[in-house]
Amino acid sequence: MGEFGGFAGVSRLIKFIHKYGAPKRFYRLAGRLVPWFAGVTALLFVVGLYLGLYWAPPDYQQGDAYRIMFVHVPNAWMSMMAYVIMASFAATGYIWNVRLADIMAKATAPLGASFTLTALVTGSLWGKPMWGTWWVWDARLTSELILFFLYVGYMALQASIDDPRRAAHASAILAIVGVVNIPIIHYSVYWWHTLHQPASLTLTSQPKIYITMLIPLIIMSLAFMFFYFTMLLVRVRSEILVREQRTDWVRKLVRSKR
Amino acid sequence: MTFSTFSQFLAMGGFAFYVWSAYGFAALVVLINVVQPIIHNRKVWRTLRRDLDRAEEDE
Amino acid sequence: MKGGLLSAMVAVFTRELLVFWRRSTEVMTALVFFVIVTTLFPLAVGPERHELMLMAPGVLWVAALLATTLSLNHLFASDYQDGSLEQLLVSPYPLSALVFAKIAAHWVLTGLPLALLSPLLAVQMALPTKAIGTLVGSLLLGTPILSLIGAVPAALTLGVRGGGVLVSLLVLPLYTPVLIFGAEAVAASAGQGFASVAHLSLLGAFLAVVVSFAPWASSAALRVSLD
Amino acid sequence: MTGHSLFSVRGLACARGDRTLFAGLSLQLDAGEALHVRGPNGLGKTTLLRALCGLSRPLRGDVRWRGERTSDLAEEFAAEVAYVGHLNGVQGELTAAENLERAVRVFARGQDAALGVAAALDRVGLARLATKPARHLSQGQKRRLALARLLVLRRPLWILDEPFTALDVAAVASLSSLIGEHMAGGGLALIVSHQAFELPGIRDFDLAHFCKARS
Repeated sequence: MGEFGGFAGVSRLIKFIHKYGAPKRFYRLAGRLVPWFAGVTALLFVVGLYLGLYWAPPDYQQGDAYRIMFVHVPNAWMSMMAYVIMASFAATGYIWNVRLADIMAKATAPLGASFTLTALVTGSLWGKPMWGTWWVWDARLTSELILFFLYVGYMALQASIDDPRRAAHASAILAIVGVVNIPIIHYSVYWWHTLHQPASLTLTSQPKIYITMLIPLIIMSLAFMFFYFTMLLVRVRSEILVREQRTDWVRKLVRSKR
Repeated sequence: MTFSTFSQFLAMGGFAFYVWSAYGFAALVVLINVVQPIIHNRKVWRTLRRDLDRAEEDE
Repeated sequence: MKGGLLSAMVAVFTRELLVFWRRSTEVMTALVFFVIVTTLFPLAVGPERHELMLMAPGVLWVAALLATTLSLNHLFASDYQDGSLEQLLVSPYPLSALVFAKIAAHWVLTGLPLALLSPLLAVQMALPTKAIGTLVGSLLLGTPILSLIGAVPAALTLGVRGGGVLVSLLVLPLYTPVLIFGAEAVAASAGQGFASVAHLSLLGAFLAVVVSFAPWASSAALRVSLD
Repeated sequence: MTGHSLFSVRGLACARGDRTLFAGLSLQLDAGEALHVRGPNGLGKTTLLRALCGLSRPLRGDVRWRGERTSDLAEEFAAEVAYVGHLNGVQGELTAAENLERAVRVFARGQDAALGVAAALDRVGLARLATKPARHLSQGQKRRLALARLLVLRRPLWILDEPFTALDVAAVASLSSLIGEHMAGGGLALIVSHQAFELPGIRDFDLAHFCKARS
């Protein structure tokens, strides 16, 4: 830790993290934020679903099947974003010993895995009418599958270590190694794909995406993003209670809500 | 107007099965992700209360 | 001081070789596994030479991946149990350098013999003679990557329940680029199409990235596991 | 940084998992001094020793060697410490002599070995077993081999975790006199032990003093 103390800016940042990252403070803050985030999520989902399923005109090539894009693409985006977020939280927790960041990383993993799983299943459901089979070794689907394995590995490692601090730090190193590797995995899979199926149709490689498709896509992406933040806060709140159960403030809280 | 009738909307231009399965699966995953943390949270509170009761009995 | 570090690294390296030489069964296990797995494939898919040739690069590379994964458990486990790993952590030299020496020894004991043995199995799998050079070359470039990346999960799972299976779960997804570049290189030189040089240089670039990153990551992992 | 002890610890706090074991721990140690750390099981004596020699990361606190933070010194500090933990760090496949030779090459940094391997083995009474693979040694003999490491490396600070386990009466006495010589030569020692041993000039250090009353 000493090696980072030298930079005044960084150390001020760390002080800030330690102050507002105190689990007790964050527990209250998150409790107040959850309803608002949930409301925004619900609103975005209603609008996005209406626009995506009803308002947007059918695609001239794919007909109405392309509407699967509005769940597939946001989930694929979120699956990758969640991994990067998870690795950043994990690294923060590991390097500066910030417990809240450990907890955030742990809470992100199952959500990220869900996004990945949804992206895989909806991709397969989209592929069937387009390619005629349930599974094609398409570059995006393949790297999504490997990403799913990475999430599973992260969660398995977390689950198999009892000491919460060691579990957090060990999985943090795994996440960092994963995040360095993901671009390489991605690149290698695309490289491999172009070697074997040079002329195949990629689901989202249309020459242009119309504005009528873009608007629902963006709104659905925002919806899934806010959904992620909402559920992150909910999960983090329970995890804080578990990890702080020996502290006075949790005892007081439990006593007051009996 | 993209669809003129409700049944046309349900038919999704002949891709009903794929479109509705995809949205259904996504909805299911979202639902599980909402319900599971809530159940977990209840369990946490139950154990916390029980542990506190035990600790106070000891005193 | 430089000479001190180097001689410490050499000491770790040679000691590792000596220890493994004295319990040679563990080295042999991975190698025999490699041989048996590749032998099972013709039995499963039939002895048709053309079919075998098409599959050979993939089969040989997947078998190499699995054999290395199997051997990762020996990398730190016994040192962890007898406490010499703990001693390594309080040595007056950078841990990542000493870990690098250990990984190098691991490669000499698993990756290198595997690469040297592969021509025999390539003949078994009906791989054309002109591709055998590329096979050995790709294994020589690729197996160090496997040892280096594998050291991180091996260190993370020390003393963890279900450690052995967990290592393969954690490490195999990270191995995909090696598998792709390695197997494609062999396939390219077996067929007429692309030159295998492109794949081999990608493999080399990946090795460069991993050499600079993995020793640091695995020493950090060891510090966490022994905390 | 004058006026500091050679080895000083201030405000140290350590945790196991999410439970804080002790906090606000301070101690001072100067050349020729030794500390006998006491306390019932589970207080964190081993954790304390591991934190002091840099094996585990403390929650808070300031550990200084010659006035500088040990975390900044890193390997420089490691070159001053000899640690013998619960585990012996003895490799079963190597002979007793090979184990020590390896320790010299991997751990002695620059400086000459204080004692030759043969002399060190003789001192701990393992001279006859020098060429025997270490896995054939008894528990007590392995322990003595681990302690022989202290002799082949010239380190001012000894951190010993239950060094007397598995040792017979004669070996306990011999180790005590070894530590005595180390202190007389200006060395420092931190010892965790449940076993009684006689060592003139050693101070007691009660860890329980820094632990919160546990629920």
